[in-house]
Amino acid sequence: MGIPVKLQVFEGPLDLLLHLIDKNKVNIYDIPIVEITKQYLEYIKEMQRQDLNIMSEFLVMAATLIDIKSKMLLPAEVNEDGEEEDPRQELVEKLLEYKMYKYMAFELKDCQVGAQKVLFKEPSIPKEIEDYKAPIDMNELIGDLTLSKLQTIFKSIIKKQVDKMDPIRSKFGKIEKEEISLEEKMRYIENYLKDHLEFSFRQILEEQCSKIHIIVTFLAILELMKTGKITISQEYTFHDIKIQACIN
Amino acid sequence: MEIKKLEAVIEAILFTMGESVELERLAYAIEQDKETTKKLVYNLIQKYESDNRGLKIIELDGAFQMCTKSDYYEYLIRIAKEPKRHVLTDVLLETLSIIAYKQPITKMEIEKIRGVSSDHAVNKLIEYNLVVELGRLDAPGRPLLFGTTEEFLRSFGVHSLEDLPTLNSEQLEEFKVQAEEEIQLKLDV
Amino acid sequence: MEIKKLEAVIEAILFTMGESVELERLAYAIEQDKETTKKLVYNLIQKYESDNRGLKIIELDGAFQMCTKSDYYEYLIRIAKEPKRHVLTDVLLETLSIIAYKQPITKMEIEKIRGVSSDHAVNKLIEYNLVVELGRLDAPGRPLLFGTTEEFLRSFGVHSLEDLPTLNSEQLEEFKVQAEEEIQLKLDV
Repeated sequence: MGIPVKLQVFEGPLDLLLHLIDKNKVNIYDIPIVEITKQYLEYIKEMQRQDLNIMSEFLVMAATLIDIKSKMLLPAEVNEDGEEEDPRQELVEKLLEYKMYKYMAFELKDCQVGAQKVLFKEPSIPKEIEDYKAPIDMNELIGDLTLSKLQTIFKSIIKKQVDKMDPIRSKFGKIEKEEISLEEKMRYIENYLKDHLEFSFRQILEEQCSKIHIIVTFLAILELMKTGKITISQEYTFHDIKIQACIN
Repeated sequence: MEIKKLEAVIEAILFTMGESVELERLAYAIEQDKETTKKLVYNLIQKYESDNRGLKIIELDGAFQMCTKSDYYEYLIRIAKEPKRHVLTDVLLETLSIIAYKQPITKMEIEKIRGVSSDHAVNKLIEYNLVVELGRLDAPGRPLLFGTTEEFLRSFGVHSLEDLPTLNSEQLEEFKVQAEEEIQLKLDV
Repeated sequence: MEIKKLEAVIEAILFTMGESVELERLAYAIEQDKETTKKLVYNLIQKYESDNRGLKIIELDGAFQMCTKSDYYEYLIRIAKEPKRHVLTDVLLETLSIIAYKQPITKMEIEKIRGVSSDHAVNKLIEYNLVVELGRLDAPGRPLLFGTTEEFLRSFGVHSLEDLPTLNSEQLEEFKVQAEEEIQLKLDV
């Protein structure tokens, strides 16, 4: 089924799903998960990827749908009461709850239309009355509040703020986006091999400056081995691994 | 003071204040207890209702406010200025309905129901004075709790939260029936 | 439209306009000629007079205005002078603590720390004379800066802002360490 060329804007993944269910005229309690997942994925493929935050929410739902789809292929799980569990159950409940609030929003809108026909009046309080300001009893207002209590409150707010930051990432001081492609790393290893016909795995890892470099280096070595560009050998378990260029 | 006069005082106060006045304040002004004051106000509301008046008194969560009857809006608007109103988009209405029915509610709970982050919507509703923070939840992270305001009641013509259109599981049942009917329709075609 | 209804419209118009409304405009609103309108308004004035109401309609040079009867003035003063109970809610306390320890501070900074717009809280604190505008920040938009008042210092028995117990960077470090430990704990579980 084709997706309309001009993309409708949806508020979120649930909104989009409800639209698809509606459009396909299927029962919300019996969602044809394969078809709906297919349409859902087609839709998000067309989505503009400008707003990563929004996109990620749609992607999470895509993952959920695919997960349900795969579970539907397996024999149904049985719960404590011996009933078969429908993998769609949780999603259906979420959709129904969301749909209910959407419906209530509609009802509220109706209330609003009626209420808007009512007019109020500006206060016309005589000036001398308006100018009168009731004194504020500071003792009553402050009550048993003390400076140290106020400070405790402040500390807990600041602590919450610190909690919000990712302590692991913020430890690096500056967050630099690092992109290392596998291709680049493979080229690097091939060049390395030109200078050293044989080198140790440990040696090349020591030259890597970050965790991500180490990981990609490891992947690059596996890839080069698979394509037959290098061979590796190890004398015994935990001994250093030797890497050699393949001489064809 | 006789009842007639007390009612007249209440009428004068509500007219002058323009805004909503809490029952306590009315009681204090007329030097009566809250019970008596409440009876007097309800009586007055009744009179306004039956007397073919152009005005009415509405109750907003234990406070009272005088306003015009909606029947005469068409005439009023010919010379009265149309009050400024915020246009609520579907997103805002949806978020507002979740807050109205589930208050006090955290932002995270709202987001769980909507499936999308709702920062912007919640902040807009706060800006429009329809939603207000109520305090913090006593749970890890102490998240903020949100609820609706008196302005919300006024804008939607309900006098208390209990007065909101009912939200019940029957509604869900109806969805179910609708869905089944749709299926049936499809099968019949 | 029947007479009763026309009177109701006039009542609603005079109420919502607040100020005086010329006969012509009233006539225009209810779609009647001036003579008829005048009769209707006089009729209404008569009713207000005899009905022991708290309101009256006065004529001012061919215009009409609704206002309270002067007999009730003392009650209006009473309601204005009614002592109010002021309380520092959690929301206010939080906002006050941020302003106290981070002053001078803009509203935006407060909102950044609290994670929610804090207009209402700041205004309330100003009303309670605990917080005051200090001037404007020399930055784009020239936002207002807020700080605590002398009243605040007096109430808490501190002589100057320097006497406020400070939250130093060591403490901040400590929070960070605590937060990290919590994360670590979570990872270990």
